Amino acid sequence: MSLNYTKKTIDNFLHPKNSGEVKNADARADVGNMVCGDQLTFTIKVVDGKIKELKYLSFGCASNIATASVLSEKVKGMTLAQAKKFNWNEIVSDLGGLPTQKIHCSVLAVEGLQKVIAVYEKNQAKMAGKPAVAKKAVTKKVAAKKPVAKKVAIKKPVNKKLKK
Amino acid sequence: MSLNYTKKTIDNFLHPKNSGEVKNADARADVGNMVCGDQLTFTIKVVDGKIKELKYLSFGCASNIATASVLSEKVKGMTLAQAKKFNWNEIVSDLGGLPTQKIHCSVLAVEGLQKVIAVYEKNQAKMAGKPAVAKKAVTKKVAAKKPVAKKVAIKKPVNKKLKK
Amino acid sequence: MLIYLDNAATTKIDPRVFAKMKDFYFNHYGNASSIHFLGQANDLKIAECKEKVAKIFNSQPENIVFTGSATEANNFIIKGVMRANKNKGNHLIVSNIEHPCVMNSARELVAEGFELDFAPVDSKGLIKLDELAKLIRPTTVLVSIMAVNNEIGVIQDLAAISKLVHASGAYFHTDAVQAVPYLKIDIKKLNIDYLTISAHKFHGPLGVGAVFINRKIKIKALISGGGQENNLRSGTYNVPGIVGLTEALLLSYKERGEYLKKVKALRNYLWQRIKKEIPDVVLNGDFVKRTPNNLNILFRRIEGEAILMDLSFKGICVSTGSACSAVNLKVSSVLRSIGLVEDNLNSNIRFTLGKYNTKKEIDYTIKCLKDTVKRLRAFTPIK
Amino acid sequence: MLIYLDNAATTKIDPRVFAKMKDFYFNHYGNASSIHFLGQANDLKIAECKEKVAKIFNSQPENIVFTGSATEANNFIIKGVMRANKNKGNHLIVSNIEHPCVMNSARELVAEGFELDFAPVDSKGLIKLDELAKLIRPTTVLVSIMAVNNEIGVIQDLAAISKLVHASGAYFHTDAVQAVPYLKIDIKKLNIDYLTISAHKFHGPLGVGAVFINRKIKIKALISGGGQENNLRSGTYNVPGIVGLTEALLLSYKERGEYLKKVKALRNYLWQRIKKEIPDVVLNGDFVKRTPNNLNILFRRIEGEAILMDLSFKGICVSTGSACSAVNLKVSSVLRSIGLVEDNLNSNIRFTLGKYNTKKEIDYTIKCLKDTVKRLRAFTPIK
Ligand SMILES: Cc1ncc(COP(=O)(O)O)c(C=O)c1O
Ligand SMILES: Cc1ncc(COP(=O)(O)O)c(C=O)c1O
Repeated sequence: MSLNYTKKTIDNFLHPKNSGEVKNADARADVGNMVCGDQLTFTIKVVDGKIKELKYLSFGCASNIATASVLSEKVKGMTLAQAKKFNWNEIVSDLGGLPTQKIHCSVLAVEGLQKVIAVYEKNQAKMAGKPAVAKKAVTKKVAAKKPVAKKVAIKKPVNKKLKK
Repeated sequence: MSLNYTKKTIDNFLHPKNSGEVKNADARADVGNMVCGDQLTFTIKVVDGKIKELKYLSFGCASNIATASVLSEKVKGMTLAQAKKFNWNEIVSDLGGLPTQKIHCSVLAVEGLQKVIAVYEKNQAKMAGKPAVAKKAVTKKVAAKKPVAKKVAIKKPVNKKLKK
Repeated sequence: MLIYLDNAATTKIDPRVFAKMKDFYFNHYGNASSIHFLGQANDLKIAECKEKVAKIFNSQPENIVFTGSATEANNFIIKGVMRANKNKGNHLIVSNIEHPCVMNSARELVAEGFELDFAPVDSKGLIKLDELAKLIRPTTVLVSIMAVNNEIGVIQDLAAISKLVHASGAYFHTDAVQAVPYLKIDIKKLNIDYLTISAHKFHGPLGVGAVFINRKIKIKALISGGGQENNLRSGTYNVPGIVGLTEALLLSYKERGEYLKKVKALRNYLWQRIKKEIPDVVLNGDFVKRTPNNLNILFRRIEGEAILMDLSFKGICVSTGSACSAVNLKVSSVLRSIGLVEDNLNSNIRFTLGKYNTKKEIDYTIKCLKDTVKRLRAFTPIK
Repeated sequence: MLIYLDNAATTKIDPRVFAKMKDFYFNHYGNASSIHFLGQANDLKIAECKEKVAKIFNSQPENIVFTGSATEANNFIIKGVMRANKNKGNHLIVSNIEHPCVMNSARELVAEGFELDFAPVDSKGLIKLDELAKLIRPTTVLVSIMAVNNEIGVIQDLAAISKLVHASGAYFHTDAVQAVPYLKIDIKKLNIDYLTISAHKFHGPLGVGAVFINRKIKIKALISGGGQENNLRSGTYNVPGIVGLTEALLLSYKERGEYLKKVKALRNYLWQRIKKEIPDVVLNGDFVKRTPNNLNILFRRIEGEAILMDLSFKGICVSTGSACSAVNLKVSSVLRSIGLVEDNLNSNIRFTLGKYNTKKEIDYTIKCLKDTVKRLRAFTPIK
């Protein structure tokens, strides 16, 4: 089993973007992988329903750091609804593939993203005194833009690469 | 398991002494080893109760030829009684050792010697019309000259050599 | 003086292969399981080697398992497939001219409760297909029949055998150790489940073999540990060995055409002259369905080991059969299987040529051989 | 830039060893089982190598079996002794810090009906002798406890363990792969039945290991075939490999005194500076009963693989544990066995020095390590 990383993964490990903590964050969430011990802490700043800033702390391997880094770049500027639909495949394909045994890193990063958004929405709902369902329509629209077929198309070449 | 032969074994294989058949032999005998397929045919000329000439034909490996060669030299001039007591250890020690799996070659050669003497004595007995037991006393005398202890002494260093 | 005509026992390494190994020993010495760059570069190198090796046999890189020898590989397949597929059956068939590493692996399984049959060959050394067909049962799990015999160089009809074996749902292993580079084997087309090769038999390094497996069939590892080779063969990857095997294999097939022509001409020349100039000789095994490097000749009335030793003192290296049976006293079961009578079993010499032999060497060999045979026949007791 | 601090994973070959191997590859390439001069000379060479290797461990040449790796050797001993001595018992003990090749061989035997116990170690990594004593039963056949651990370099008290094991009539195996040349082991005096070594761990070639056996104890071959190694390990003798192992071993012990002094000074220097200049570090395993080439350090709050990768990009090769567990995700069972809490299991780096390391390399390593730790701790979520 290879642990060879792509150049982009390496770049993101050596020079992670948006590492650290958002000042005066709107939400914070921790996720961890029981098996490999990896941990991520996300903090987020949301302005006008869009992600203004997403940062992370990482206790994890090179690909844990790199996937969090790529994720933080990719979701910047997304609406929360878009961000909630963000798929781990997009990280993997953006990195040009990940070693099979490291795919779970991208999954953990996305899990963290979803969790921090959920915390944010809960916070918002609490502050507004009502459940956070208003943006349901937007979510659907965005989802329509990213058909499942496209995701599969991205996934395939990646898997092929990993098999080598 | 090594098949490394001593210089003397090699010499006797490459330049075997007394190979062939004794002309007008007094006796002839064949011996063979069922397992390895080796065969020896001895012919003998006896004069005044002593071995004047012993020759052999060989279908066998290098050590089969070499042991027959050494044997034919060693027993030349011996009385039949002496020759009957001839031990395979003496061939092995004379050759400076034999590979473990080739020890049986020396045994076969001695077996052949004993057989050709037996044939000779039977022939003689037949010709004289009486059993060939007259030389028993001589045999004993010779035997006394070669105590068992000495044979063991010869055998030991050989075995040590083979173990290496 | 050294004339090496024992290339079926082992071959001299090709300097180009050695140079590659050297580079890995001194410059790329990382453990391929290590995560750092020196390790991971070798991990990639192994993947590259597998790709190249797979291509030669038209298989997939992921089907290759590198081992420490062909003997290990054959033990792994025979024992590993039988032990892992007990639900399928308990019956194993091997030909009766297999190399001892297949033979003895099979015999060990009998002690474990498996059933074993031997597929016979005809007087030319070729598998009797009808007999094989009769031996196959519904419970037959594996049939192992070598591609090329190591003593007589006879080539089996792998296509026909594979078809027969698969028709009844059994799996097919072929020991192709002596087939490189004489046969071009298409694993996919021939539907071969397992195929074994050994680097030192084709001018590669000692201590490394390879086996192609069928990933769809269950198999149990022989050597377990750190989990290398997808848990099928543990132990630190022998990267210089793997690189050496790969390079040797590539070179062998790249230069195959020229080599086959040359070695066949030399071998035929040797045989023609022996036949003409030495009386009472017989060729063992088929002459046509035979690799062009092999001669196995019966010299009547004299003993093989004596011939071998006599030639050895003249600088010529030949063998009486396989190298492994040489130092114990056993006669060749291969020659017995092709029907040699007891009297002739100890009178045979194997000449196996290789890519470094020259016509001059063969001329010298013939000259010496004539002397040797004459000398030994001068005092043979056999009529 | 290449600073190699992963010598427990594998070592760079010594050019003197390589030169010897080269000579055999090109000039003495006969199959050691062949009868001709080129083969028999190698047969003698192997005997000579065994004599030399035996002397180093004060054993007998006939007790040595050369294998394709230490992994193979350990599989051979664990499985071969247990399977061959069922009349004696069915119980096996291995320590809980053994290399996976011992661990997994032992676990496989459980599936065959054998019973297995793990001997625990204390927080320093040393076998608890009283616990071991309690585990030994009348049916205990074999106890396998490594001489030196591959992750933390801790040295076991072989004399005490051997005495304990033999007191109850069991046999004793020790995996001494990481002990060369750090320990001088007297097999006779210590009454060791089986001892394993691996050439590539002491600047010898890959693809060759050796194991000392006790010829009085029954054992079953793992790899059968042509009958080499007295039928205990078949396969064409890897003569260049055997010559290489022997030469590497001789050189290692010949130059041991000087080397140990040098490597200990470097290792201690590395540890002193790390301890002083990097906060929140802990040494795993005993410092005194430890080979002088090994450091295994916990860097709190950051992940080992990230440290490793960061150093790798600076040209420094280290490891997170054993090489074989590196590419799968398993945490070190050795560190767990010495009592590291779950939180700390993923934060460790093994530095294993070798004979080619220099002070300059260590200085550079410390400089880089400080940067790496600082960088990674800058964004760790752990308090
Ligand atoms: C046909 C065949 N199979 C297997 C082997 C075993 O190869 P190795 O001794 O390299 O393990 C050999 C050669 O010895 C062989 O000729
Ligand atoms: C203690 C120990 N035993 C056994 C082995 C196995 O050695 P190899 O991989 O060379 O077979 C190793 C190294 O991998 C080791 O460190």
